[in-house]
Amino acid sequence: MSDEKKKERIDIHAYLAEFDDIPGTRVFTAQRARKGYWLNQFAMSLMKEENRQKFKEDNAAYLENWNLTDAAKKAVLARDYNAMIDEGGNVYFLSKLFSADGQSFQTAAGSMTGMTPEEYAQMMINGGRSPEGVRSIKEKY
Amino acid sequence: MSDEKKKERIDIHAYLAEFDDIPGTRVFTAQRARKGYWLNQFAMSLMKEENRQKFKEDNAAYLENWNLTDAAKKAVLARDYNAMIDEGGNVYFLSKLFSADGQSFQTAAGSMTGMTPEEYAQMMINGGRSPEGVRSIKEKY
Amino acid sequence: MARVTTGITSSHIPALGAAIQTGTKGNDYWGPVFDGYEPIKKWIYEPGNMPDVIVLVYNDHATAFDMNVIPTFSIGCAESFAPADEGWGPRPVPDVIGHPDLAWHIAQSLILDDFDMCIFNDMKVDHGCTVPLSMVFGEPSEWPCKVIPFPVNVVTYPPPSGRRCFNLGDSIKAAVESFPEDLNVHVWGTGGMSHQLQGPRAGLINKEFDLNFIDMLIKDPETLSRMPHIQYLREAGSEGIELVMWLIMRGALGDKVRDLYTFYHIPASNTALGAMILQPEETAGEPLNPRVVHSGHSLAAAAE
Amino acid sequence: MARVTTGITSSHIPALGAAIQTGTKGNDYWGPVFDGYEPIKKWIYEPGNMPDVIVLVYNDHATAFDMNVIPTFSIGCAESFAPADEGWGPRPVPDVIGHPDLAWHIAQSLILDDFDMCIFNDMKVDHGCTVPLSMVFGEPSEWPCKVIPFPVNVVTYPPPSGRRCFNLGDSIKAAVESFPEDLNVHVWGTGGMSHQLQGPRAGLINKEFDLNFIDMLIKDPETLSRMPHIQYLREAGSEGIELVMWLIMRGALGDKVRDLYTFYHIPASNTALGAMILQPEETAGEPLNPRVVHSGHSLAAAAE
Ligand SMILES: [Fe+3]
Ligand SMILES: [Fe+3]
Repeated sequence: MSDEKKKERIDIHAYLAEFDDIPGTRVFTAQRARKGYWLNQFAMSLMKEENRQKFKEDNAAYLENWNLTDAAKKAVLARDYNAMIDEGGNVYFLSKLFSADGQSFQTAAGSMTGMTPEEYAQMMINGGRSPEGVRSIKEKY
Repeated sequence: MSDEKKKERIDIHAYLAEFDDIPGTRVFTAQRARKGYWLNQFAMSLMKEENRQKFKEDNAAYLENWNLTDAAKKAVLARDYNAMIDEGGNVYFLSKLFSADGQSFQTAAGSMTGMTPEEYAQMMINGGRSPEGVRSIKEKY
Repeated sequence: MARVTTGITSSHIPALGAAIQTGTKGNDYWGPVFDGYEPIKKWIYEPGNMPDVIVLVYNDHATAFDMNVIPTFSIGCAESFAPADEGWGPRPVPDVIGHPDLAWHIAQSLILDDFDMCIFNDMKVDHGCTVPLSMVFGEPSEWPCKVIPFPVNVVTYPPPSGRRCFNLGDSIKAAVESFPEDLNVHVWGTGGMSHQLQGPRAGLINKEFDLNFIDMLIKDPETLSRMPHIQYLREAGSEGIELVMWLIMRGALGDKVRDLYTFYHIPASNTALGAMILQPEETAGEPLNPRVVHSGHSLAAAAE
Repeated sequence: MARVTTGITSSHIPALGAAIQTGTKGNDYWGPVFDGYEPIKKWIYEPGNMPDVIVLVYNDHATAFDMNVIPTFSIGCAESFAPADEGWGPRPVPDVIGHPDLAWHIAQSLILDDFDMCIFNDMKVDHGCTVPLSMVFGEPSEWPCKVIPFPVNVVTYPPPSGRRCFNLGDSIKAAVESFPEDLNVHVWGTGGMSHQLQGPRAGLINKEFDLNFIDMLIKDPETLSRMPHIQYLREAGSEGIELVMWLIMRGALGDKVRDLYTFYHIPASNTALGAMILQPEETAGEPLNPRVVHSGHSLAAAAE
């Protein structure tokens, strides 16, 4: 039909599959967004001071208002950000949680690496994590 | 630069100017949308039963909650839909008002033509208003 | 593999919903309209014709979206969508049940195809979405298939061009065909035909324009898609612009189609009403008999 | 006639806002970062350089938009936009004052140019929008110019391609040039550079990638715009994808640009930070002196 229609299309399955090839990284695809829907909406609720107060008073009770899986609840209570991301959380949504906790992006990000906050901060000062060897699981480069 | 960038662009001023050449018609452009912002938001508020009740109890008092021009207020109170559209109202927004009044789209549309409801209904049954002569002010066709 | 097997067009006039609700759909005024949809209803309940999913293209009539959010192309990716209260209480029809797997797949595919989609997960649907369902499916206690609501802005100017809509349809087709599950997918284009709901020119109907639009939609959508907005406005009335949404449906059917059924009626309330069944030629079924039905004043004028 | 006179890129790291708020911007850690912005601040307050309006391209970080509405390209057309509460109270900065005339003009023009915009009229702005303003303008009681917020989805996949962003920039340029008023318009592209905020790979920084990106952005954005998402993800970390927004800025400057100033610093919190002033070659001013500044570990490594 039209010229525009003859455009080469990206194969969406290949496009999405490549994302699983990056070490230590979960790309926020539809699949993850759907899984993490309520976890992320819970986190968004912490943008209101009154909700933050309620949450601080009783984390577990507050979480009952949201349609969370047990794994998601457990992850939130333990502030286990890797586990939250496994449950479909996204770091920008979850930032409302660590911000409500008075934590910085650096502390939260560092907590996912298995390093202490000091070790992580020092790694950053030293130039950050090198991409060498962590670009691709399959291609190992 | 790229092929896509060489595309012929529509002249937006000419595009918008043509809309003023249609008899008895106000096209809902940005200019109208901005002018009618609060009038249209007022109408949207009538999608809630509790707001409809408040509005029915006292039209004028309810309108005080919205940042309306005097002309817009007067038009709403008089249910003068042409005047509301002149104030930037759009018929789909305003439909919340005539629906809350229990009026149909036909009665509301007909009320803008200067015909009685019966005359308007009969014109529609007879095949509607002919486009002949009302396509263009300038070209008179 | 999923396939777009069928395109349906339908007006989505709120008065049709009111006629069902008030039990007046058999009277002299509404009878011919509902009669004209009867063959579509019969056809869709025949074996093999019921879709698994409908991508239902419609415009939100200042319902889910107000002046604060005006998205050009939206797609509903939620599990379900409740009927909205448009000022007279919600239409008493079942919730629309979505198909999140396919909806997200289409959303992702369209973005990769350079359509700047707006994804919604919490959205009510208005008469634009539910009236066509009522007209085609009648009054079941739940809709017989899944529905992906696909709202298009045709209220605040500029709406997308006919060309953009037509190309979007082609990308929807490609997206559906890359979905691994074996699904019968319909694309419905709703709204139209000629009508104007506002101002001294309200009540405009243009039968010649409408019949030519139907003809071109079948035979030469490529040319039809290049019609500028001003021509819709002049010829088909200010709300006739809704017809650009039919081009999304048409774009999803590929080059050549067979028209199984065409119904055209003047007037339904303020509007000239059109309803069609189209199928891609390669996989098209038999046309209905009669293949073309005119009624109301459109019939009277034809008989002149 | 309005003109896009300047493109500015800037990271929009929330920790920069925190450093201002806590009065630590002069310390050993943050001092070099704020020093690197000093020439930009000085430049922009010089006669003739202050924009009338900034089209500020950024991503909303799950602030104005949650999982219920995910718009690919948005434009804020309101009179003003308040800073959002992102979990620690709103940033104590002035409201962003919009330019509805130009914003609606751009919105309308982009839709005519086949960009499927989502128009917002009631929207709060997050650090993505306000941190660059603080870095460039300091701490005035009100911002010295109007700002049109232009949020781009880079959170939920797929974001728009680099190519789509680059072409959008070109259409923004054309839209600005068809606005009759005589305005000095900036387009700012914010976010980046390499960083990853999640998972065991958090903390990734790729200096080679970033410096090459800067180089290509100046000299060959056409080729740069064809880089697929996966390459951003592998090379620049999962949040490095924000860099596609720099291509919108670049597309708005035309074929050839002069780089007036480039600042690159490692690290600011988790991130490699880049800030540039670019101008279309035909109307470019003099480069600053020094024209390129590296600091933090990026400097140390360069000295090796
Ligand atoms: Fe409609
Ligand atoms: Fe960011």
